[in-house]
Amino acid sequence: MSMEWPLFILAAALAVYAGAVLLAVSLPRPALGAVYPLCILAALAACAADIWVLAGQGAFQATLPLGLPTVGLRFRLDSLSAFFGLIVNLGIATSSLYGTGIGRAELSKRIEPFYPAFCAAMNLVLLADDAFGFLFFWELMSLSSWALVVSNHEDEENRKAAYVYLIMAAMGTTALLFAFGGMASPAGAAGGLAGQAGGYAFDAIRDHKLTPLVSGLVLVAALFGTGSKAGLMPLHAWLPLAHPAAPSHVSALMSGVMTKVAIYGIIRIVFDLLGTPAWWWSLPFIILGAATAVGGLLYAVQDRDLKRVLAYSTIENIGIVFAGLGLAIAFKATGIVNAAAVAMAAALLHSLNHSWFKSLLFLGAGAVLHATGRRDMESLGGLIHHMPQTAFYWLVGALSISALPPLNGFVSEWLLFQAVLAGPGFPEPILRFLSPVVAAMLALAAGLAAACFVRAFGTVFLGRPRSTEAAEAHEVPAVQRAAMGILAVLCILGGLFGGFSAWAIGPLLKTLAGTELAGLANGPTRLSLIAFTQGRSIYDAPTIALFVALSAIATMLVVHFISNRGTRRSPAWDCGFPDASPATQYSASSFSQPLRRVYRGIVLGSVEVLEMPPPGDLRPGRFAVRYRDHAWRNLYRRPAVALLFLAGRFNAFQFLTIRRYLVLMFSTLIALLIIMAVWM
Amino acid sequence: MNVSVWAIAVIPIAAGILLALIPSYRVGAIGNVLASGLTFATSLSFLAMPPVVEDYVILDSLNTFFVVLNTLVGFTTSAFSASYIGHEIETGRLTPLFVRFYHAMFQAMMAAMNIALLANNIGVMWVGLELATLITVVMVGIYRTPNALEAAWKYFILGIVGISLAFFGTILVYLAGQGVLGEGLPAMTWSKLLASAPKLDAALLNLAFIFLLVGYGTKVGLAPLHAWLPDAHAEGPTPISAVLSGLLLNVALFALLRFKMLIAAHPGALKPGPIMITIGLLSLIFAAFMLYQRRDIKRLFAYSSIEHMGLITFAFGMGGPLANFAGLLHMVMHSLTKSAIFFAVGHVAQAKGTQQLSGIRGLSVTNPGLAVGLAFGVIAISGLPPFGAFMSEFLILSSTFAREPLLALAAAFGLLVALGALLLRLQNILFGAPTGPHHKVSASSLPWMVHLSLVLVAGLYLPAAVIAWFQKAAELLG
Amino acid sequence: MTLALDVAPVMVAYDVAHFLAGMMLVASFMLLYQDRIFAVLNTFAAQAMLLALAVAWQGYVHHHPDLFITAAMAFGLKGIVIPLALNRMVVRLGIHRDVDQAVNVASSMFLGLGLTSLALLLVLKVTPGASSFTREGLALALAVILLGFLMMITRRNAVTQIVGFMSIENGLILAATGARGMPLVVEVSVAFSVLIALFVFAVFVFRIRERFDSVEIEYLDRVRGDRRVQGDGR
Amino acid sequence: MASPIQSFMAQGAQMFLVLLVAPAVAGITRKVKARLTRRQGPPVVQCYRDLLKLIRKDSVLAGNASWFFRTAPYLIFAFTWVAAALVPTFASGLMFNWAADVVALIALIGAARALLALAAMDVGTSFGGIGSSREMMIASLAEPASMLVMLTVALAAGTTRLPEVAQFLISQPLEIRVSFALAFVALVMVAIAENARIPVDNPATHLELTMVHEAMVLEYSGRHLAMIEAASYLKLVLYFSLVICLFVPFGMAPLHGEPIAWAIGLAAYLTKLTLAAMALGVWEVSIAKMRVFRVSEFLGSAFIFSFLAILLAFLSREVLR
Repeated sequence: MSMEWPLFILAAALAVYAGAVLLAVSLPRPALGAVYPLCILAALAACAADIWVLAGQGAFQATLPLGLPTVGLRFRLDSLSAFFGLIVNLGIATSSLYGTGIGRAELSKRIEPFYPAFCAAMNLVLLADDAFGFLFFWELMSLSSWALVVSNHEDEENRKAAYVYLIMAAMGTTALLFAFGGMASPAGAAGGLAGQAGGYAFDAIRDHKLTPLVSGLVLVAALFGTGSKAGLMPLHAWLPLAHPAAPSHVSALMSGVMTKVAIYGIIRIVFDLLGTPAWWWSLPFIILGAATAVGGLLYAVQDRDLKRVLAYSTIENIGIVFAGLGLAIAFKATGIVNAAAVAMAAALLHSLNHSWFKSLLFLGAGAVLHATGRRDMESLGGLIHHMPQTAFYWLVGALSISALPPLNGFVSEWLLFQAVLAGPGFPEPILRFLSPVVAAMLALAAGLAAACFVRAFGTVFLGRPRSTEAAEAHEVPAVQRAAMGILAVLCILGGLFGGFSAWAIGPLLKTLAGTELAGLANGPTRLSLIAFTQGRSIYDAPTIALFVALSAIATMLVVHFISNRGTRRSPAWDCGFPDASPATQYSASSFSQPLRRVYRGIVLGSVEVLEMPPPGDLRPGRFAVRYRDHAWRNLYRRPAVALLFLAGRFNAFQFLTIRRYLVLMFSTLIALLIIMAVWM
Repeated sequence: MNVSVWAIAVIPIAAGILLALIPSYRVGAIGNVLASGLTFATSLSFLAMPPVVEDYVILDSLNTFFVVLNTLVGFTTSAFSASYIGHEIETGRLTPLFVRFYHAMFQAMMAAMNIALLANNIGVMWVGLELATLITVVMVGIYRTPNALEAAWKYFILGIVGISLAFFGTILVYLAGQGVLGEGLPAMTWSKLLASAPKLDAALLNLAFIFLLVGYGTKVGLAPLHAWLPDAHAEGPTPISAVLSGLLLNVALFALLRFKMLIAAHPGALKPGPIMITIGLLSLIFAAFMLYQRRDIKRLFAYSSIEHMGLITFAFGMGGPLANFAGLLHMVMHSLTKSAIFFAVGHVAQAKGTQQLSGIRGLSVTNPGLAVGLAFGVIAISGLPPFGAFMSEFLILSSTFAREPLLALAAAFGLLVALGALLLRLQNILFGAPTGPHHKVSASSLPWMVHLSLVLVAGLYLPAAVIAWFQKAAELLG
Repeated sequence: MTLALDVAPVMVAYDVAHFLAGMMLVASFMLLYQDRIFAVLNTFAAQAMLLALAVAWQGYVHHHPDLFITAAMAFGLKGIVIPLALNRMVVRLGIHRDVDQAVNVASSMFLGLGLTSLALLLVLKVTPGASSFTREGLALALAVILLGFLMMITRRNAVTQIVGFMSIENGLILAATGARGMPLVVEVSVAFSVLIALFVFAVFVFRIRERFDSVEIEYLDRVRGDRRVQGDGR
Repeated sequence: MASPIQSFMAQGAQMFLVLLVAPAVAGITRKVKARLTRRQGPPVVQCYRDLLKLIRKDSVLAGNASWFFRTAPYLIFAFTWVAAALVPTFASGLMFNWAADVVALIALIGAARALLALAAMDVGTSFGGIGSSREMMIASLAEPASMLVMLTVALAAGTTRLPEVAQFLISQPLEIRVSFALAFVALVMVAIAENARIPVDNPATHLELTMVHEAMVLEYSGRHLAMIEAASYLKLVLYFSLVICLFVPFGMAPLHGEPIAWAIGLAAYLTKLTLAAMALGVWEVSIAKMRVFRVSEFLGSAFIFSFLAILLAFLSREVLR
């Protein structure tokens, strides 16, 4: 049993989470903060275990006499679960650290009891080794996060968001249930309880081979189940409602971490359970992924709500990850394993990186919300003066998510482009056609992401405050800044040592894609990131960073040597209109106006309403921008309306007279009798 | 002649007579609890008892846990009603005289249901069910408001017609048995019938099954025979709603299952599966849609009972060890959860002074305790983890999917539609700014806590003994 | 000779039973046909008496003396007491003028014929094994039951509803007695009589008349739950 | 592989070369434009003077300019300079060419741009906002286009490393490929947009509503402005060198060439650069500036061209390797 200690540590961590739940239930309100240190503790312990498993690839199994009768609740900790466990627990640790800074007034029985439950559920999903356990914890995860989303329940919008979220979660779970049902080995479809339920253990599923048709259906179901959770378009519409509705450190978990659990689900199903892939499996991944990457941003650059912008950008990043997975599938299926490894590495590392900078950005948004009480970017501005640290960390996050070197977002982006460049190797013309499309979409997404986050950072932190709240903002508590700082450092390190992380996940890549990134071993430095061979493609972040830093410093020195270093302060020049009111600044909406104009064809349903009073009328002119999410209207509203319509029709049955009810009964009887008469 | 088996029927009857004589409603309530507790304690002895088969009484692995469940829920319900009735008297909706009557009737009803469960004679079983129905009719009408009378009346009419049809079915079964077992008692003794099932006249059995399905199906509340159920739940006293949903439906379904076993044991007879699947799915989906337009909280959960009965019937229609297992499990989960919900709802209605959903808002602000209870109940009944219904629904759907994927899809659709409605209501009840007045209620949260903790445990861990027990029953059901 | 002596009573027994059952079916048809309430009541009384005769005959032929109790009850209760009670009630409720067919006579007769043929078809198909005695009895009983049901759903007011239910119940008793040596028949018939008593009682006390099958919406608004315009719905 | 010394020299020489010629290139363009419009025009060296003057002057900061406003210019300059240093100009044996490939190159330029756009919003004037929003709009189209161009060429060369690409192209027999032609057009259009040239933007204007780049740097003065100006000169040269390296690399010195080869390479590079500068001048006087919202069409077509280019590159068998 000494070999099993990672599992023991994880069990202990889970026990701590559970203890935190009980504590939060029992403690009086002001003392609820005690939950967060416990979560940090548990998360760090879990991280240790996960890292150990990642380092020495071993898989640990355990079966508890719980769950399905005669099958039991099975747990398995392999390198894949460990990798995502690392993502999850790092996110939990930082979010909890941020949580320790939450003021007493904001602690509530509606949040703290569910927070550790949410954390534990995410960990358990990664550990589950049978379909029942997986779905059980998956749904538990949704349920606990639902409670967190609805924690601020006075707000009608939040309630709506929570409801939509829960329904989508339930549908996703059902889809996954069918996916597993399709994969389950029919050991005892007719046979005994043990046999049939046993078919739902992952081992049995692995052994069970499927026909192409079945595996295709399973793939669709699995994509629906995990995609709806991850925010894959067009199922995404719940996400920008639900993620911002939660308290910010929970939003960070949901956006940064829970979506990764969904990614884990699809990887587990497609690369592990579903057997050897066929090339056409990759099509939905690539197409939906690329579309999501661009679509998510097209909404993100529109929105005025800071947290919703972040949520939409989450959708975009999920798209990138799915595109990477799609390429990985395609390469693996067509036997181009080294390219498959590159694509897979891109997907995995992007999941990791995104969990970092998205948590950072959400925590920062939370800090802004806490300091100003505003989420609407139009009423913020100039926070860099009052919240310098938060501003700096947020800047790091913004630059990383815009995939700019030498930060971590660029590492995965770079790998993905390298993978695309192997596209001509595809035997199938469709794939050969798709890979440049992916490249184009990704490049477009990168450009838009930069625009989106320049807009966000520029409007919120730079410029002059647009409201008194923004003007009187104050820096958040030290622990919360520390949480953001840690994440910022992680973003930078992740960017500098991408080569190392790519090397570290080698074993995982070997199990998933079939090989690791061979080129890494013989680069100019151990830290240079090499996709295929050194001659073909290479990116050495440390050198670049050093290069930039040196030249920047050198220039500064030279310039300061030449110049007389004089600096005067004076009102802004502004083409000769000094001291204009802050209202004259470019606002978030006006910033996105050129983009709106350009992409109007694509961002359907974005309408600008300008009402200009006639000359002489003293009323101010009004300008409003509204946009409609079409997935929302067509995939959410319309079905709901149809359902309610049907319900209305059915409802007549509540108001029949007794005689009519008797008629119903009688006709049922007669119908059955007639059937009998005919049948016999 | 097994004493404790008879005691299950005798204790409540005696207690009923006694309670009818006790003037003080407080003493009556306590006596009610004591009697139910005693019955429950006696029933516990069944767990250790070998199967009993007598002319009039049978105790096999199928009905043992039904009896235990029945007496348990009866016990908790009596405890709940003790705290509920008090409030009803304070608000003057019931007079002590009626409460006296109510307690007596409560015991009589328990007795009737126990008789129906334990009867080895299909005629006696029928009598038990008829008795239970009539008593509940009276109980539903006990508030004597126009709504209550209207509900009771509807229940009465549909109920007696159903009973008549069921009786005709019973006659047919007797005729079928008569051919083999000769005239008289043996041809109505279920165990003997089952033993010689293959030799019975298949055609007669088929015809009988149709009538029994329609007759007892009315009691189970399967659409389109369900009409009495929602109003009866909504207008009666809440403890009765709890008993109706938690027990009476189960007992009726149990009776149906007995005959399903009989006909399933006959190779030549029609397969009851398709019919039950159709009716089950119909009820499931119909009820799911009906949930959306409800304005009365108790009627809402009444429809959810129809939905779940449909699901269970569907499961038994699918048959096979796993589906039957899941069906039995779901029956238990549903009756525990649903009665727990009704306990909570009863107190909610008292706290808010209305049953109208529009009048119940922001419960989590005004009565957090009740809110938690209700939330857990609804989450459990929607088949979400960590509660037992998740496991049973997982087993039902997965076992169906392995054989008839499309049917599984249909069932899942119904479940999702229902879940949508229930959670929508739940959110509206729990959250938002509270509306209207709210009174403090001396709610005893113990009953629903017991039920929900049982359901919770079942969701995580089924003891091997229980599993073995269910499996035996599932095999009996074929 | 002995053989003939043996056979003859059986034949007679069969003929008489069959005749009585057939008459009951005819009575059911008449019930369907009547649209004046008093006529309905009288016809029902006739049917009840026929039932009494049939049951008594069964008891006599098969030497089941206890069946005489059932017969007596059928005769006394359903043949005399209840019709009289209903008569008074009709007067009290002042509905003796009503024509309460929900479906017009012709179509209901037509439905009735359909049901009868369905019943015969089913039973004759079903019971090739059973004695012809049972078969005929069963077939006619089923027909009576279905017709009673049909009557329940083609009539509007409570009284005729009761009558419909009672004719269903007549059919049941007929079937039960037809099933030779069936235990509990007496008990069941007693139970049913209790039911009917309750039924009548309910109608009598609660003035069920208008509550039974009214279609006026404002009425439903007042009584049925779950309507939009409604105060406290308890 | 070239000897470290050699390649280090190549690297260093190249870094300072671009720095040295950058203002001159801008100067040449201006001069050509002036002459073509019958003006005397400033001397070619004027840009050097301007830079020195700016550096010497005090820098005037707006009242609420933050630390970011002051550090940004140096970062922008550094990013651009490093990017420029990574493009082989006259010799392909570069010390640090392994540090970043074309993808990284595009990203570096993007980083500089993002920093500039942010800096523009720091003071909180309306014009800064105008500038950066338009800049980002342009970038959101230009960046993917340039990325696709790079990938097209890289695809043909089978590597994303510029020196290898250049070597490969030199080694190839001279032939016109459709994909390359499209890529070339797209890259030129992008270059024009990226360097705020007519018809996308007018470097000489201060007419508020039409300007993009100038609007962004409106609040800068003194040494900070100098840095930004220098960065923009560098960027122009960078794009020229890119076009040269990717499409007319002939004469470039091989990885390990003798001094003579270097001399040839240098000469070739300078001539090409001059020609490019003059061509730009001619182009700018020969057409009019377009409305900002027509820019999207201009760049949209660039994007389409580059996409067609890479599509052809992918689907045509010739590049299968």
